[in-house]
Amino acid sequence: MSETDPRLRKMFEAVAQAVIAHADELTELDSAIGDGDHGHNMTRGMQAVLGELDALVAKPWNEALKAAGMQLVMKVGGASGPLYGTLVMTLGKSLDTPPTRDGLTAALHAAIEAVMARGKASAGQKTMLDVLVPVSEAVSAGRSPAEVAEVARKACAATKEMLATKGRASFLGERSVGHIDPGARSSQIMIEAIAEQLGDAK
Amino acid sequence: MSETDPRLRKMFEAVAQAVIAHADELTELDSAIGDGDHGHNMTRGMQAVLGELDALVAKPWNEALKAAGMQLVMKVGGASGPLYGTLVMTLGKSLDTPPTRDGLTAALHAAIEAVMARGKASAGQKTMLDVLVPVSEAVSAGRSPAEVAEVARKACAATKEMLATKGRASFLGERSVGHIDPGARSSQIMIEAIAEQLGDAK
Amino acid sequence: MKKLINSVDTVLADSLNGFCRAHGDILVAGEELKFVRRKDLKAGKVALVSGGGSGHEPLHGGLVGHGMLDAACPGQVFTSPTPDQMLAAVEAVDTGAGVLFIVKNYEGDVMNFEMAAEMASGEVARVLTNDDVAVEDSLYTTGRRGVAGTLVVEKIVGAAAEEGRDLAALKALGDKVNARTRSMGVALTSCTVPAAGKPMFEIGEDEMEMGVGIHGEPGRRRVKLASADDIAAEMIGAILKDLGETARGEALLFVNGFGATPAMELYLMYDAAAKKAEAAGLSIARSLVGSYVTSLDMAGCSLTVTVLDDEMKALWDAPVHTAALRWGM
Amino acid sequence: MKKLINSVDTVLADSLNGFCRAHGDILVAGEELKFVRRKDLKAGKVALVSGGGSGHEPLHGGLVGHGMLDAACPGQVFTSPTPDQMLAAVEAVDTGAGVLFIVKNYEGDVMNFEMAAEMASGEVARVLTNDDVAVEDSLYTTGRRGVAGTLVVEKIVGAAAEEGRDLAALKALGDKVNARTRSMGVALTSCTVPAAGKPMFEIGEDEMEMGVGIHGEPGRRRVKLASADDIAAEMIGAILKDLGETARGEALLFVNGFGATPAMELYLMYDAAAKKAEAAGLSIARSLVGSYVTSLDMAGCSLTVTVLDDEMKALWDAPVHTAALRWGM
Ligand SMILES: Nc1ncnc2c1ncn2[C@@H]1O[C@H](COP(=O)(O)OP(=O)(O)O)[C@@H](O)[C@H]1O
Ligand SMILES: Nc1ncnc2c1ncn2[C@@H]1O[C@H](COP(=O)(O)OP(=O)(O)O)[C@@H](O)[C@H]1O
Ligand SMILES: [Mg+2]
Ligand SMILES: [Mg+2]
Ligand SMILES: [Mg+2]
Ligand SMILES: [Mg+2]
Repeated sequence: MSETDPRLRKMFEAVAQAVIAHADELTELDSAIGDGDHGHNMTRGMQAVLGELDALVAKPWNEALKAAGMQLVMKVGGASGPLYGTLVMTLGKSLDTPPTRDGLTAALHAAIEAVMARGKASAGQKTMLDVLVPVSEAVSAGRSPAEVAEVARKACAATKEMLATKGRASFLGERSVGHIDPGARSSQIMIEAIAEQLGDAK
Repeated sequence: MSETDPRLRKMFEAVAQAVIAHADELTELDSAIGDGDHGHNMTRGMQAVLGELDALVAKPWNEALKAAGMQLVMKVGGASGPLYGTLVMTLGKSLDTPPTRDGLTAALHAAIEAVMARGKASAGQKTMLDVLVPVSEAVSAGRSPAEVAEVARKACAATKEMLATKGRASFLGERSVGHIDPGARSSQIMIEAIAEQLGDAK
Repeated sequence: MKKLINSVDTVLADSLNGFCRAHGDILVAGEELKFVRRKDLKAGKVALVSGGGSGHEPLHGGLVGHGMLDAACPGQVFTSPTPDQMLAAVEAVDTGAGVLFIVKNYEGDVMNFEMAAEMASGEVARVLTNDDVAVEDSLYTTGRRGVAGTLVVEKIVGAAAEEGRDLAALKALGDKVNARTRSMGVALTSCTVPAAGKPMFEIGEDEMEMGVGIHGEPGRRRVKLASADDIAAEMIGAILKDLGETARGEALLFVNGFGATPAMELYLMYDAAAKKAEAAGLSIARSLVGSYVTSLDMAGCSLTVTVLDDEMKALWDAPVHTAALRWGM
Repeated sequence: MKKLINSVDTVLADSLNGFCRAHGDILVAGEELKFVRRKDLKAGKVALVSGGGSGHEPLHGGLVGHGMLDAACPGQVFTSPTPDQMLAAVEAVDTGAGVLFIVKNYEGDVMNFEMAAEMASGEVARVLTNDDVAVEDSLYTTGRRGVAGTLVVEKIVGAAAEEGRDLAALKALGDKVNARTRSMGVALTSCTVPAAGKPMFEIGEDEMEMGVGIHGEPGRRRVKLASADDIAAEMIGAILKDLGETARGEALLFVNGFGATPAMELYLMYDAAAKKAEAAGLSIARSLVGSYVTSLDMAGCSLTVTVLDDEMKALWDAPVHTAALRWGM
């Protein structure tokens, strides 16, 4: 199979490997304020993407992302499956191909809107959105990949002191405070992997 | 209520209190090679006897023993209930009143025969009989209360190295070796209490 | 971790295979174990489909059969099933009268069932269960969890579906049963997800977690172990308070074990809970005691009260034949 | 000790009260909770009475009702009931056709039931169950224990009693079912008797006890924790070896949880065990999976195989309505 863009394979591999490498940490975080499956869920999804990698990278960027998003929906399960699936599918639907910086900004915006609609949530509720929203803003503002990664790192750390009002952690009330949100951390890990790829590509 | 013989109350009290004082040890022994209830079973029976004490000691020796034996049958449960109940009831049935040394010898013999028949067991199988049988022989041989108590002590200790072929401990096969039999120990405790009473009475 | 398993990767498949094998008279497994469905479907009947993370057995697979569910989709342990599972189940059991999803209120379950409903071609409605009073029901949060009360919804709606009621009527009935049902749980120990290999939380010998859900998540409060009577008083108190004016007349009292608590303790809790509920003026007309909505090997239990009316009582009594609940046939 | 109780002294009474309260439609408690009996007796039917130490719930009280027992006598935890309990039960349920005692082979149970039989005025016969192959059956020992197979005996004999068979015929049938039934158990943890307050034995995180009974007594061997497949292979192997020539044709496979093992693991064990039994040539015609003959809060399970004939199969299928087993009505 021919590859439409060699960067695509590298990107998918980098993201999947980063998530899988941090699976135990994600599960640990989810055990503290959730049900302890986030690492397993994400690993299942990333392995599905890796398993289909040859077929995915034969597609153009937007089709590849749509297909990868559908893989996440069908394999991850839990709350993060529909959310990350929706994120990636919408990215695919909205992205021009080959991607441009402006196109990416708009697509990211659309994708995060879709995640908010799917999960009926917004930033400030101690979820992945607390990383995704500032990241999207940083991208809109024209920040460099390294700067965006730094924004994600800070945003993730900031979820620690937040009170959860969405997701399983919300069932804990006050007891949710003092722990980093697992979905915020998985988002940050993915952003960081992407930023590194983009940085290298520069 | 008038008491037919003041020794009767003392005897019942001494035996019951001795057993109750050793309940934890009996349960401990039964946990190792049985089901961990011997101390509770015996305590339940002894408390029933103490609860009926005024009525019991108003009867002559033989009737009192028969009634106490029935209390044990109806309150102890497990294997030890029917066995000790049979022992004491048969003692009552066989004893002349007031008791004589010869009468006691014969009654003890009859009572132990009844226990063997009820439990289809004999000495050498790691049960209470390994204390009761040598005690009966020592009584027949005219030994003093202190000597009989010493026989009981040794006989009880000797059950440690025996292989159980009766009672729950037999389910353990070789693993029953190395532990004192709980029923042997409760028998010894009762014999010792009786011997002390008889010694004091001398 | 001490479990009777072959390997952590095959727990779910091995267990589902055993389940379908043991109940092959009434159940069949869907392709790739995406769902479990009734062997005999009834044409023209609205199909009831539920599902959720595994680890709550016998819920939901054990509630598939005549008088209850048509299919159940088992997710990974404590993880919502994925939309392809629900789609495959709908495909297999929809005989044309539409499908009612019965979904426990967790964002994962809600979103996955929602995506399946969006993708399904036939008519689909949904009942969302949220009986857990341990979670404050606020406009600003996810709302209450669906826990053991889900079984009551499935039983009563299942009986009505068997009678031939239509999709809208069944949805309305499900919503009504849910509105009259409240639960609360207490855990004495944590549970161990096979893939994690260790308990989800540490807890002292003299402590308990009050207000737990069914996913090994911590409860609302960590408190000292109390007597059964005191635990029942707190839980029944919270349930009745939340039911408010609804809490009158006849009720179903359901004592549900979390997996590692034996019948002896569950019946003891039933005694304590029934006394409290009756002292508060309810008349316990129906009861259910057993481990039906579990949390793997967690020790503890939940109490569920459903305030009955005559219709609900008759539907509860209607014949049912599933792996876990069976009467009248 | 973490249990849902009020105090160690009231565990049994509190639990029995809850049990009788929850199943008041079919059961009544005898005076001083000496026994639990069917609400509706059937004149002219031989009465079936069983009992034993408590801590094995739902055995035996949960097996009282139409098609099974007429009464059950609960002893203290793991302690045989006393003869006055059996006498009171016989008094309450003997309608003139005689009484069949179903007794698990433990010296305590045997002797207490024996004394009751000697004291009873009516006709009494006895079936002794001894299905546990973990114990060597030798002329020089107490013989094998009666464990989970007792449920199978009670179900099949109970159905025959309902048909109106006489005492001698029922005793013969019970002996036959027992002779065609074998069990073996494995424990992953110990259990805690409430009055003792601590586990009966210590066991490592990577160990199990092979060949345990249902009283928290140690098994025959302490071994390393093995896979479900290997455990099932050892247990089914021992059972089939002991059944010898009898092990052919159709069989009932019963996977019984000891109290703290959830359905997920029991079904997984069922899968493993059924495969082994079928590979050995048996055809699994009936199955039962659940915690029916427990050992308080012990984790682990037993496997029971009963080789069926047509009569036994029909009696197994006959209607039953008890707290724990119910079908056909
Ligand atoms: N409504 C929501 N909107 C956005 N993110 C959410 C929402 N609900 C949950 N999440 C995210 O999903 C993460 C949990 O994912 P995961 O553990 O895989 O699913 P589950 O909670 O179903 O077990 C949370 O840490 C949070 O970041
Ligand atoms: N057949 C028997 N003959 C004599 N003594 C026996 C017999 N079976 C058991 N015992 C005695 O009973 C003791 C156990 O009593 P207990 O623990 O109260 O009853 P159970 O074994 O029913 O739990 C044993 O230690 C043993 O000494
Ligand atoms: Mg999670
Ligand atoms: Mg004992
Ligand atoms: Mg989850
Ligand atoms: Mg005992």
